[in-house]
Amino acid sequence: MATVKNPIPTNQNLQSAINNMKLTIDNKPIDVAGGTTVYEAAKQAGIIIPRLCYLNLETLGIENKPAGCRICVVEIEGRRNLAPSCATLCADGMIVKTSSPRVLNARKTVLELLLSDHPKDCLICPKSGRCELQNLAVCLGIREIHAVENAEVSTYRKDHSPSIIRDMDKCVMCRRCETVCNTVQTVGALSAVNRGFMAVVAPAFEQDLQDSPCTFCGQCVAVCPTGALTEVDHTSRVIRALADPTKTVVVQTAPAVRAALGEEFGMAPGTLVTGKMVAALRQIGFDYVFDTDFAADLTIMEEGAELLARLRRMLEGDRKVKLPILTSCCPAWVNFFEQNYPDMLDVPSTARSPQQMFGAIAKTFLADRLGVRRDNLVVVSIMPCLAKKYECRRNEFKVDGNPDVDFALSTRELAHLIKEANIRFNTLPDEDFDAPMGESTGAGVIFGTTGGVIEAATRTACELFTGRQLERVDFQELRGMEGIRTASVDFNGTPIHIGIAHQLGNARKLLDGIRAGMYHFHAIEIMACPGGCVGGGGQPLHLGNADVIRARRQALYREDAQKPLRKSHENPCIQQLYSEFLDHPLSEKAHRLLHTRYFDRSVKIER
Amino acid sequence: MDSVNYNEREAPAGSSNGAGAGLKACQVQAIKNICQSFHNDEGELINILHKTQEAFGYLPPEVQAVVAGELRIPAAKVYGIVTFYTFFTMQPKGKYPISVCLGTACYVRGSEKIVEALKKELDIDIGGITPDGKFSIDSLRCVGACGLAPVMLIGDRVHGRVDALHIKDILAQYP
Amino acid sequence: MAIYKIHLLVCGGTGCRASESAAVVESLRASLTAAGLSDEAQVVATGCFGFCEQGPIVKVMPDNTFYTGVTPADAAEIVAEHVLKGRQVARLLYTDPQHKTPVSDAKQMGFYRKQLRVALRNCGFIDPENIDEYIARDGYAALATVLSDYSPRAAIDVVKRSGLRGRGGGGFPTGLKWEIACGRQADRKYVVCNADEGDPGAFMDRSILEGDPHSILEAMMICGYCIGADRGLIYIRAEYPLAIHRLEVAIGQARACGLLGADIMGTGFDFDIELRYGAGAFVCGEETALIRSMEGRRGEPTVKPPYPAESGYRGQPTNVNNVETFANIPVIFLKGADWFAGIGSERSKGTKVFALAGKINNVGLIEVPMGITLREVIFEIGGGIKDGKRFKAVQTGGPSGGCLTEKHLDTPIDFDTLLAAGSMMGSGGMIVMDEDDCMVSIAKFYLEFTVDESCGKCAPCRIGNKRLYEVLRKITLGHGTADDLEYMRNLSTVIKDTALCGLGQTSPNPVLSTLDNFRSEYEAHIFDHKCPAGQCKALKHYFILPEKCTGCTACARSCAVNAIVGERRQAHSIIQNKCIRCGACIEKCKFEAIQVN
Amino acid sequence: MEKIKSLDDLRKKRQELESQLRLREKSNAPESLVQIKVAMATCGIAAGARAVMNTLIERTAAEALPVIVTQTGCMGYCHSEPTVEVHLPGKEAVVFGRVDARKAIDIIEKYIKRGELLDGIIPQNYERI
Repeated sequence: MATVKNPIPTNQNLQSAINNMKLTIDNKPIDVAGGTTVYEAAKQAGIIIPRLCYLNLETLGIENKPAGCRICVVEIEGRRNLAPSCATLCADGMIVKTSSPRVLNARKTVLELLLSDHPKDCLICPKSGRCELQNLAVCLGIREIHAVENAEVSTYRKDHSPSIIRDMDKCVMCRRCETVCNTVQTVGALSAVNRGFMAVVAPAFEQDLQDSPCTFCGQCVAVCPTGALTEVDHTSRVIRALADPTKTVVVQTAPAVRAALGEEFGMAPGTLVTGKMVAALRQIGFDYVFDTDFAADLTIMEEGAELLARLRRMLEGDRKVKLPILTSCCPAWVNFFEQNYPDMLDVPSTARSPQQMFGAIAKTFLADRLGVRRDNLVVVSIMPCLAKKYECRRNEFKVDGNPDVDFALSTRELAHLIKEANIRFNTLPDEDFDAPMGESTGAGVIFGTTGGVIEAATRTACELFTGRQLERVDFQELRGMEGIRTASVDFNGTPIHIGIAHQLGNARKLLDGIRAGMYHFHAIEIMACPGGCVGGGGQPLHLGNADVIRARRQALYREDAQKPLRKSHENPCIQQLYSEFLDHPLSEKAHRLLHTRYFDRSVKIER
Repeated sequence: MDSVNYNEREAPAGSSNGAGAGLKACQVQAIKNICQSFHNDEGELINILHKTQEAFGYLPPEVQAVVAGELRIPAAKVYGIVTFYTFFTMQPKGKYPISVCLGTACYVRGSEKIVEALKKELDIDIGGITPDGKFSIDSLRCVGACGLAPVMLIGDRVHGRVDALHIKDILAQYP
Repeated sequence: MAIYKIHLLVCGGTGCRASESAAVVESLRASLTAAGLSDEAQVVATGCFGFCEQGPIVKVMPDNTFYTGVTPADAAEIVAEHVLKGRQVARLLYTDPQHKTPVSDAKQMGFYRKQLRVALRNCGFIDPENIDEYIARDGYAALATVLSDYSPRAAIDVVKRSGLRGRGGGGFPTGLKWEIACGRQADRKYVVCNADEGDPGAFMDRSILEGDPHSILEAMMICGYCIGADRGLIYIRAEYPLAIHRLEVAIGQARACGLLGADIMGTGFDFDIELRYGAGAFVCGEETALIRSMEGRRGEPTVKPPYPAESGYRGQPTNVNNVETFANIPVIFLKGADWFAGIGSERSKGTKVFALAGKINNVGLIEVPMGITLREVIFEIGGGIKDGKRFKAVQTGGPSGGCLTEKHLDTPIDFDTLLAAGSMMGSGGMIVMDEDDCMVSIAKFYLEFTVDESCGKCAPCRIGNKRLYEVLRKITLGHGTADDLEYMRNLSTVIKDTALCGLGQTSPNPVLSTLDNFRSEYEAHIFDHKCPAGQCKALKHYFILPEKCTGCTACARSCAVNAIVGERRQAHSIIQNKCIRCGACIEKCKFEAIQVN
Repeated sequence: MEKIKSLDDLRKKRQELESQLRLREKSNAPESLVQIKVAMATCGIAAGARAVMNTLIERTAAEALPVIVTQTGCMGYCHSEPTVEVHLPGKEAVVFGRVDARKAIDIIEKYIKRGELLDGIIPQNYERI
C-alpha cells in the first residue's frame, strides 16, 4: 500500500529479534544480537552517533530513551522518516546511514531549534565546558540561529534550594531527571508538566524543590545534560572565609571523595588520591585538613552501641524494642523517610551522620583545644553528596544560629577549587591528615560504599557483643552491588539478619517488603545513591557507567585493607575523645552532640 | 521473628500525611469517595479528575494533593496530568463560564471577532474571570455545531451564529 | 402495538440540539396529543441528518418532507396541516439555494442526491436511544452471523477482502491490523475505539456515536471475537456530553439484553465495554498517546515499534480503530465484502464521511463514495460558495492536511490522491475557503492550533512548530523577508522528517501546501506589504480621498487614537503610524471618502 | 429488558420489531412500492377519509404488502371524497372516488393484488372543482 511505508512488524521479523542479525551502518557490515538498538549497533561498529536525551543508566538497569531530542536520528533505507537510533531496534538487512546530508541537515536544524529556546549565557553557566548541549553545538558547528522577531523563549522561575538550583530556562526536556527521580529513586518530586512549548520538568504546582518531596539526593543533577539542574556552588564563599584572617577554617573530606576526585584530573576511575587531596587542600589554605572517616568511626561507636542495646533488650524479651535499626548516615535517606514514612520516625538510629558528628565535635572539642571562638571556626566539608548541603543547614545542627558545618562542597566543587587555585594536582606529593580528627580506621573508609556502614558496624558490634577478637575482618557477605542484599552474620550463635539497599527505589521496596512481612531484619543499611556515596550526586559524573562505580568501591576496599587499624573502636583518637570529652557512647553529652531527632516532613499543601 | 514489631504497624492512609490542608473534612471525604468509586486505581486518574472537577468546579493544589494521596502517587504526577489536559483547570470559573469555539469552521466565520468583543466588553483576557465572578472566558476547539458557526457556549447553552455586535445583548440575558 | 401512520423524525444531534431541537420534540408531541393523533403519528429523536446548517430539522415519513429551521412554535402548524390534512407547510420547506425553489422531497435535495450512506446508515433514521430500532434494522445480526458462521481468521479475511482502510487518518488496512493483533499471544487483549476526534471543524465520529451508538458496540465485539479480546474501551472526548450519554444508554441496553457481557447469545463469547474520557488533548488521537492517556498518564506518544498490536493498553496487545472504521464493519458482514469493495476507488474502498464546513451553503455531515470529485462535493452537495463568492481553496485533513485549490477540483478524492496532492484524508474535516480568506493567515491558524496541541515531548514539534508559527505571524505583520520562505520550507521538511508522532510529522502540511499553491500570496505580504484577501489588519492602509472629504470631522471625532487630522470644512488625512486600523472612521463617514487597501 | 439468549432469539426479536420501522424503510425507496395517497383535506376528513386510511394501513400492514400509504392534501375531487390515489410501480396513477372501508378492501384485494380495475375510478380529465 503506497501510503504505508512503516510496516507493523509481523511475526517473522519479531522472531528475528531473538537471533543475530546482519545490518549495514555507514557502509560497514555489522552483526549484532537481536534486541540491539541502532545506536548501540553503531557504537559497536565504532560510530558514536551524537545524542542528547538518550542515557543508558547501566548501573541502574534503566535506559532513559524518550526519543524526544531527535538528535540521534538516522536514515534507514525504506523508511519514510528519519528514525531515532536510540529507540529503533536493528532488523536483519537494515541499511543505516548515520551522517548522510539529509541526516546532517535535520540534526543541525533540530539543534538550532533547541538552541533557539536556550539562554546564551554560556560564559557564566555552571555547566559551561561540560554541557552536552554546548558540546553538540561545537561538534555540529552551529553558527547562527534564524532570527524571528519576538521569538518566544520559554522562561521559568529560578528555584534555589539549599542543595540544588533549578534553572529550567536551560531544560531541553530530555526527561533524564524525571526518570531518575521517579523510576530509580521513586521520590516523585519531579514530573513533566504543562505541554507543548511550555512543557518542562517541575515539582507539583511548580512549588520550590524545598517544599516538594525532593530528598536532595542529587541524582537528577548527576544526569542533567545542561545547566538546568546544578548544585548550589559554595566555592566562592569558602574562598572568602579562607581569605578572612579572623577565621580558622578546617576541612573534612568524606571517604568517597578520595576514590573519585582523580577522575576530574584525568586519572582512571578508582585511583586513590587521598594524599594529593590533603596536599591540595592545605595548599588552598585550609588551616586544618581532617578526615570525615574519623567521624565515621565515631558514628560506629554510637550507632553500634545503639544496635547492641536494642539487640540485648530484644534477647531479654523486650517486645517493644524498635528493630530493625536503620542507618542514618545518608541525609537523602533521612529526608526520604521523613517524607514517606512519618509513622516510623522512631525506628532509625538517632546517631547523626559523620559530617554532622564531625561538625559538632569540631565546634566544641576542637574549638576549645584550638582556643578559637565557635563563630570564628569555619567547618567545611567535602562531600560526594548534594543532600549534605541541605543537612548542614538543618536547625537541629545549629547552635545559636551558627551551624556545626558551615559549607558542604561537592567533589566536583573541590575539583574546581583546586583548578581555580592553579594547583597541578597530578604531580602533588602525598600528605597526611592533621591530628587528631584526621585519624581513622578502615571501617570509616568503607562508609563510602553500599554495605560499608553496616560492615563497619558489624565489625565493632560483633566484637563488643561476643567479647572476642574477630577472626576475619572482611565480611564479604555484606559486599555487592545488588539493589537489595540480605545476609546473616553469626553473633556467637545468634544469627543477626542484615538488609542492605542502595538507591531509594530499592529502599522503598525493602521497607514495603518489611511492612508486608516479607523480610525480618535486625539491622538495615540504606544509601540513597547507586553504589552508595561513591555514586553520589556530588561526584564526578558517572553517567550510569557501572564500571566507574565499581572501580571507586574497590578503591575504598583497597584503602580499608591497607589500614593498620580496621575497627572503629580501635581508633586511638576516638578512644581519647571519649576519655577526655564524651565519657562513653550514648552518654548524656554524646546524646546532645552526636544524636538527633527526626521530623514528619510529609508534603503539606497550604493554600 | 516476633520482636520485629515494626511489621505490626499499619501503613498510614495516603492522605493522613497532611494533604488536604485548607479543605473542609467533608470536601476531603468527597474526594476520597470519588477515588474509591474508581477503586483508587491509578489508571483511572483522568476519570477521577473529571469527577472531582465536576464536584469542585476546578482543581486547586490541595484537591490534587488529596487525590495523589488516595491513589498513592506523587502529587507532581497529578499536577503533570492536570496541566497537560486543557479540560482540567486550576482556576475557578465564573458563574457563567463563556467558551468561544475557535475551531476552523468558526474561525473562518469570524469567531476571533467575538473573542475580541467579549474581551472588550468584560475587560478580561482569555482564561480570566470578571472581578465579580460572574463571567469567565475560555476558548475551545469545536463543539461540533459547525453549522451554527460562529458558536459560543455560556454554561451549557449554545449560542449559534453569534454576531460580535450583539455580545452585549447576549450577556444581558445572564443576570 | 399501535401502527403509526406518520413518523416525525427530529434531529437530536449536537448541532440541532444547540438550536433547541429537544424543545421541538416536546412541542410536536404536545401538539399531537392535543389533536388526538398520538396514536397515529410518532415523534422520534434521531441522530444527525447531516444538514446541520439549517437545524433543527424535522423529517416527515413516509413522504420524505424535509423541514428546516423548525422552532417549537411551528409544531402546532406541522401537526394541524401536515399530519392532519396532509398539506406540507411550505414556509418550512428547504429551499434550494441555486434555484430558490422549495424542495418537497428530501431525496431531491442536492445535498443528499450524491451521498451514499453506509457508515451513517442509521443516523437520522433510528432512535439511537432505543436498541429495538437498531435490532429492527438488522442490528447485531452481523455479530450473530460472525459468531455462528465464521472462525476468527475467516472473519478477518472478510474485512481484508472488503479493502476497508482506517478512517482515522493514516488509512492503514483494517483487516491487516486485526490479523496482527490476532497473531499475538497474550493473556488479555483489548479492543479500543478511538473517539477522540479533535480536528477543529470535524464532527464525523461524534455524529455516528450520537446517531448510531450500537453499531460501534457491535463492531467492537466483532473485532474482539476476531483478535481474541474480551474487553473493549471507548476513548471519547469529554467535550461530547451527548455522545457519552448515548453510548452509556446503548451499553446499558446491550448489557440488559445480554448482548454485552458473558456468553453472548449463548455462543460462549464474552465481551464488555467501558468508556474512558479524554480531557482536551488533540495528540491523544494518536494511538500510542491515546493508550497512555487511558492508563491515566500524560498523553505523550511513544516510538513505534512497539505497535499497540504488540504492546498496547497495560502492556497487552491492543487493536485501535476509529469510530467511522468500526461503523463500516457490521454492514460489511451483512452485505458482503464484495459489495463493500464494489464502492469507491481502486485502492480506497467504500465511502468516507466528511464534515463540510466553512464558506459553503450547505454546512453539514456528508457521506460519499471514495473517488468522488471535490467539485461534486463542494458545488453539488455543498450547494456552492456562500454569498456567491469565489471558491479559493478547500482544506482537508485538519491541522495535518493541506489546502487544495481550483486545479484539484476534479481530482477524485481518496487516501492516495489527497496525499499526492500534498494534503491528506485525515479524519474527514473539509473546510471551504473563499476569496476573502488569507491563506497565510489560514496556515498561521493551523500552526497556532498545532503549537497549542503539541505535547512537548519532541524538540522538532515543541520548538519547530512554534518557530514556524512565529515566522507566519511575522509575515502577516508585514515584516517578512525572502529568507523566511526558505527558512520555513527547510524547517517544515525537517519537522516532517524528525518529529516523533503523526501530529508532528504532519503539522507543517498547512504551511507547505499553502507555500506550494499560494506562493504569490506570501510574496504579496512580504514584498508588497499587502494582504490580497484584505484579512491581515497590519497590512491594511486607511486613507482619505481629499476630493470626497467634506471636512465634516465625523471621522476625526470617532478616532480613538487621534490619528485623523484636518481643519473643519477641509480635507482630512490619516497619520499612518498612529492609525490602529480599527475601522471606526469608515463607519462614520457618510461620503465614502475613506478607503482601505 | 428481555434477554436475548441465543442467535434464534435475536432473529425472532428482529422479526417482531421489523414492522416498527417498515414505514421508514419503505419511504426510503418508494418507487419500488405501491404508493397509496389518501386525500386528507377538510372535505376528505369530513367524508370519512380517516377511517379509509386506517383500513388501508392496517390491512396492508397485516399482510405485509409492499405498500406505502401516505396522506395528501385536497386533490380537487371534492364531489367524490374520500378519494384515494393508487400508484402501482411502472403504471399510471389511478384515483378512486367515494371510497369507504369496504371499497378500500376491494382496492387492495382486486387492484393492488391482482391488477383488476374496479368501479369508481375518476378519469384523469374529469372536471375538478
